[in-house]
Amino acid sequence: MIQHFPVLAVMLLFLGAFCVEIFGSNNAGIRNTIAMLAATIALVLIYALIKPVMIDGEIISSWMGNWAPVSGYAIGIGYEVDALSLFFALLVVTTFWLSGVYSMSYMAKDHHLGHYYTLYLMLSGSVLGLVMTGDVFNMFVMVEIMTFASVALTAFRNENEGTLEAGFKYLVIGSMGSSFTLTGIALIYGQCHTLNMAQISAQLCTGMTPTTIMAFALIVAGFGVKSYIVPFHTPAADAYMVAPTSVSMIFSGMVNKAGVYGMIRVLYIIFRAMDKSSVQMLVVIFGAVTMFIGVTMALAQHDFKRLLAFHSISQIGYVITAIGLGSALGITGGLFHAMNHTLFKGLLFLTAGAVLYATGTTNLDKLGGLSKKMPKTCICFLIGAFSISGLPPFNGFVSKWLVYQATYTKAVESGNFVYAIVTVVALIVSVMTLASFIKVTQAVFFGQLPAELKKTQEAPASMLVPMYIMSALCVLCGIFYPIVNKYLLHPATEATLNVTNYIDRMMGDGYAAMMGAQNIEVAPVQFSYWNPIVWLILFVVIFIAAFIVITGSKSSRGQILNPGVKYDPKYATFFSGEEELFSQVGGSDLFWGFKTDWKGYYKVLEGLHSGIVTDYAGWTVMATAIITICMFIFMR
Amino acid sequence: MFNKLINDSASKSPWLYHINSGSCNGCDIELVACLTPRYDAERFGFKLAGTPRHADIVVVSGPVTSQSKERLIRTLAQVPEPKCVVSLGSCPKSGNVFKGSYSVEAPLDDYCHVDVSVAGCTPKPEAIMEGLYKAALILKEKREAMHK
Amino acid sequence: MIILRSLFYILIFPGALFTACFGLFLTGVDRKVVARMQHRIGPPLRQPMYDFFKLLGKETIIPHAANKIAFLGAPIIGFVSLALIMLFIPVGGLTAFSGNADMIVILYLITIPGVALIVGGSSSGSPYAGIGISREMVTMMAYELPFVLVLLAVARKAGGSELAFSMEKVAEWQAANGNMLFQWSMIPAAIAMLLVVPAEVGTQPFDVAEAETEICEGPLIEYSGSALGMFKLNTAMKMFVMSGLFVSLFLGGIRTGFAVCDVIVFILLCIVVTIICMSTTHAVTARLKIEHLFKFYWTFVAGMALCSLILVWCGL
Amino acid sequence: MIIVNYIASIILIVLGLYAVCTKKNLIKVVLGLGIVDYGVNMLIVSLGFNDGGTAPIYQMSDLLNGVAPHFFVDPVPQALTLTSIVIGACVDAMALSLVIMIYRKYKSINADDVRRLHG
Repeated sequence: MIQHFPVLAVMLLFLGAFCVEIFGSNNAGIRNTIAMLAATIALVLIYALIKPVMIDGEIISSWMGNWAPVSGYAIGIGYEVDALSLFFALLVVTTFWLSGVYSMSYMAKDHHLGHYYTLYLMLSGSVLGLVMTGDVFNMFVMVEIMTFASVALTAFRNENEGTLEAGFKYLVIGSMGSSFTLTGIALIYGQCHTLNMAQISAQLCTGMTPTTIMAFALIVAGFGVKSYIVPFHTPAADAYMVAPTSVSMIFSGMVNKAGVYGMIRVLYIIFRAMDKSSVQMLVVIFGAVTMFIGVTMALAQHDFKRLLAFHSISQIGYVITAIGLGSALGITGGLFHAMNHTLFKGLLFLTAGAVLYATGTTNLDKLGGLSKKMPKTCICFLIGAFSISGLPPFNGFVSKWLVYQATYTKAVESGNFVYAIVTVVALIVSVMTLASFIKVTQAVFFGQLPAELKKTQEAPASMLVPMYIMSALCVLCGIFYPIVNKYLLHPATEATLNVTNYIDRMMGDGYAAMMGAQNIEVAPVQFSYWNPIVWLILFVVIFIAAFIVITGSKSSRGQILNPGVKYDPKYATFFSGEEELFSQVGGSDLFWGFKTDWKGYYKVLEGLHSGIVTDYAGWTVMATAIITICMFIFMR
Repeated sequence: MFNKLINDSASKSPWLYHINSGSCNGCDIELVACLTPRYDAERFGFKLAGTPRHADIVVVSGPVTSQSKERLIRTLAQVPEPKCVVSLGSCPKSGNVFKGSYSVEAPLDDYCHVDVSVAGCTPKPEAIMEGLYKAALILKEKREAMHK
Repeated sequence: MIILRSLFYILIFPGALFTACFGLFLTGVDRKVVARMQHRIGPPLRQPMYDFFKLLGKETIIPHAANKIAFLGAPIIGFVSLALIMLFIPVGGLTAFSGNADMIVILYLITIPGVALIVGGSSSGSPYAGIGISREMVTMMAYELPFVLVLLAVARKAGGSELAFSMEKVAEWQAANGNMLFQWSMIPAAIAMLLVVPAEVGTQPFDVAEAETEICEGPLIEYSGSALGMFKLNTAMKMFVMSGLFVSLFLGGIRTGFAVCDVIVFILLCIVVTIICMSTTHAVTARLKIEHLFKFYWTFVAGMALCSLILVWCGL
Repeated sequence: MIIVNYIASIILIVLGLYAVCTKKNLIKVVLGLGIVDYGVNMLIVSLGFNDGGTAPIYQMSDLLNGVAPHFFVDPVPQALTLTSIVIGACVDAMALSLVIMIYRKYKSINADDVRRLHG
């Protein structure tokens, strides 16, 4: 029974998509019920797989229509869920379920919601299918459905500024990526005469031919487009900005994780290219460049969601860097960071959505002082911001710590100075991330409240609940990381490095050994920097400090300021004796000291992000060419 | 014991906030002279604070012009308790040579409680130091009165 | 038992109480030395203690534009993280907690007081604080690059071919091979670190964020009473933590054989480092502009640290 | 002669990419995407082609008697191509509809004018 769960979950979501369109296009109640029912059942089905896959270490597989392999040839489409697939599947179902709950009230004011939920379920189903399938062509189909649904959702609020443009750019770059993937798949089929990942992997044990190298490079480039590494990142920034926020959350939580999953699957399992140090270097350099350019662009943004979009790109850079290292530590760190990115970036997008919902704008220059009006959103935002900046004890700290540890270990082991530089870049990027979130904090939640936002209300409960869940997960993953490591990360890391089990499960026992694939023992990653007792005592210290601050002296505060009421000047902000004026410092100007020193760099970068679709297409082609040439040089 | 420690320190680290309410700058210069190596007010713990929120002693110089009056009152209100107000020079006390002008609203006593007045045009740094020291002792008394 | 011992570590010896008391004392030393350099008598050594207790006795005003939780919570968070950092720094060969890669933990914990200052200042709703936090953040970005490079250089030197990202390994290496400072390839890193320390603490030439004469103490503008007292205590503790970090990174090789003597030597070295890198620069320089500060750290200081890192990587 | 197919498909792909990267007219960009798709489809369908092979259709009796034609064209790529064509058509339709709406909103289909999101 349990082997049908993955297929059932995917089918159910697609079925739900059609049912929403047929039955629910006019009736909001039926529509929401169908959508949430499908999402919830998929969630339960995937969570039911945790015990057999993650804890017992099984690999669940099923063949569509029972077309099992005959005499070593896989013909049917197989679904294969190992720990790596399930890890990403869990992220996917959690994200889309929370996003579904959030969109109930967030999207309530929009029209044509039947289409929205259809596309939402299609997107969810395709990403879920992508991470669980064992067939490369099926993977391509899912990627295409994903791109298609993403584009439609990006342009969903098509009366808004820039949505159509963003959708079009996304479509052009995305379908170029898909075409590269498809060409790669065609070439690999020409060489191996199979589409099953396990069988391809087993057959490629004997070595790579120029055809397979070409295929490898093209598929890597294709998934690079889907995970938005620089220079494929440009449509992502636009799409995340203009899409409805519940969709932006899906994009950053699922769609680019699908790209990351594809990268891991291709690099480690299908082609097993990560034992070559030159390939590792290529991936790591792409990752490092991605994180640096992402974060520096984010520092220059004036829009809340566009800033978050560039941070998404930057954080994916961390993930790519970590998985490019090829060590167990690196993979664990990369997977953990991917998971944390889903949590905290989802949370941040949700708070951005709440701000947009409450005030109608995400322009940083027009917002301010919302912490008085939306205190719950503010707390959630701060948790998300501290997590993404990697401050202890939040989850971002643990995963970033693993990434630094992994890069520096790699540097010491290989004696290669480049990896040491990558460590430095990763640390500096972390500080810059903090800086840009300080900017958002100051510009949106603290600072002064503009007169036109005086009537702002807190977001409704159905928007707050997903935020609370995400915040709780951020804190819990940071504190109880050994549990996360034991039950999620370690099995996934093992699955990434142990190809044999994957092949044997699909093709029959002994197939992998026949083809010459070998297993690697993976030691569990040790976390040893933090003594758990410290936590208990920490509360004592906090208590003492709070005691000093609160009881040390009499504290007093004035009335909350109401318009038109005369207030006590004692509690007014100090303006050198002047009356309280609204001379706000705009969020975009917060780092002018930094920007004047980087004038040249920003000039170049803003020239490159020209917004012209053909330029972006040109870089996509160029980067693909670079990857292909490098692969031919390295793998020859 | 804790309370006694706080009461004792109240007079030992008075931070000054200086408000110029239309002074001719003579008193201001003399106040700054107190901080120079020759007089060194820092040996008693005096320090110039940048904002009224940090201040214990507010030093007001100048004849309280009508432009500065409101701002002066507002700033004085923003100083946390316990606090002292010191009027520096003859101007805030009486209006000095500016008395009778349409734009001068001295004396300062009309708007707030002045604890110490240092007279002179301008007072010598020694006199300023003594006035400030007296103000510091008043601070301690106020603190003790607050927490009996 | 282990809980009691951890409690002692966190609350008393290298942790909160010791760091707080000694930090205040170090601030007093700094003020006294600056005063003597300017031919003044200067305040007594216990002056910062008076300041702190006086602030506890003052009224805490929370402006109506401020967010109360963030406004009062920020100094507490800063205090806690500073008390924790001291547990990872070997005080005369004694480390309360250690583990691999605790240098990264220190690096992160050290940024938290700055973040607390920023969040607190930001939540007070004053535009002066807005300018102050922007400067504080740029300062943070400025010194972080050389700081990371210095830590990598030290870790590489102490670890050799194996991974040593921990302060304990650095202490062990120095106990065996002598002070890190006396390795000629480490001298540029030491100079870079000496310049990082005052920026981190925020003393005179690098106190752009709290420039009291131009932007009214920046992030601290709306603070008063005990919350301000906590921030002043945090600055004092930061002074001790940073000088202690310098001592344990570069001068950790002096061992007398007795634990108590080691601790005393550590404290004396901390005072020396404070005088060299904070009091002297304070007395002889004027405040920088923020863009000059950033340029200075990313070119000169980071260049020194990188130079050292490359030398170490080449096996020198 | 199958090599001609390969060369032709590669030429089609390169031509398509060239169109996407250099043509400023958005319709031409969409056409370029279409040409890339056709090139890839041609590549896939050529992969399954065997010179002189028969259609992969045979009866159970042929199999049992052992007289099945064992030299036939690979049917899998044809299935792949069909799927891919369908997807390609959907993408083109979507892209063209977006171009129509962009024209309504921006009054232009020149890529240089459609750049409100940049930097």
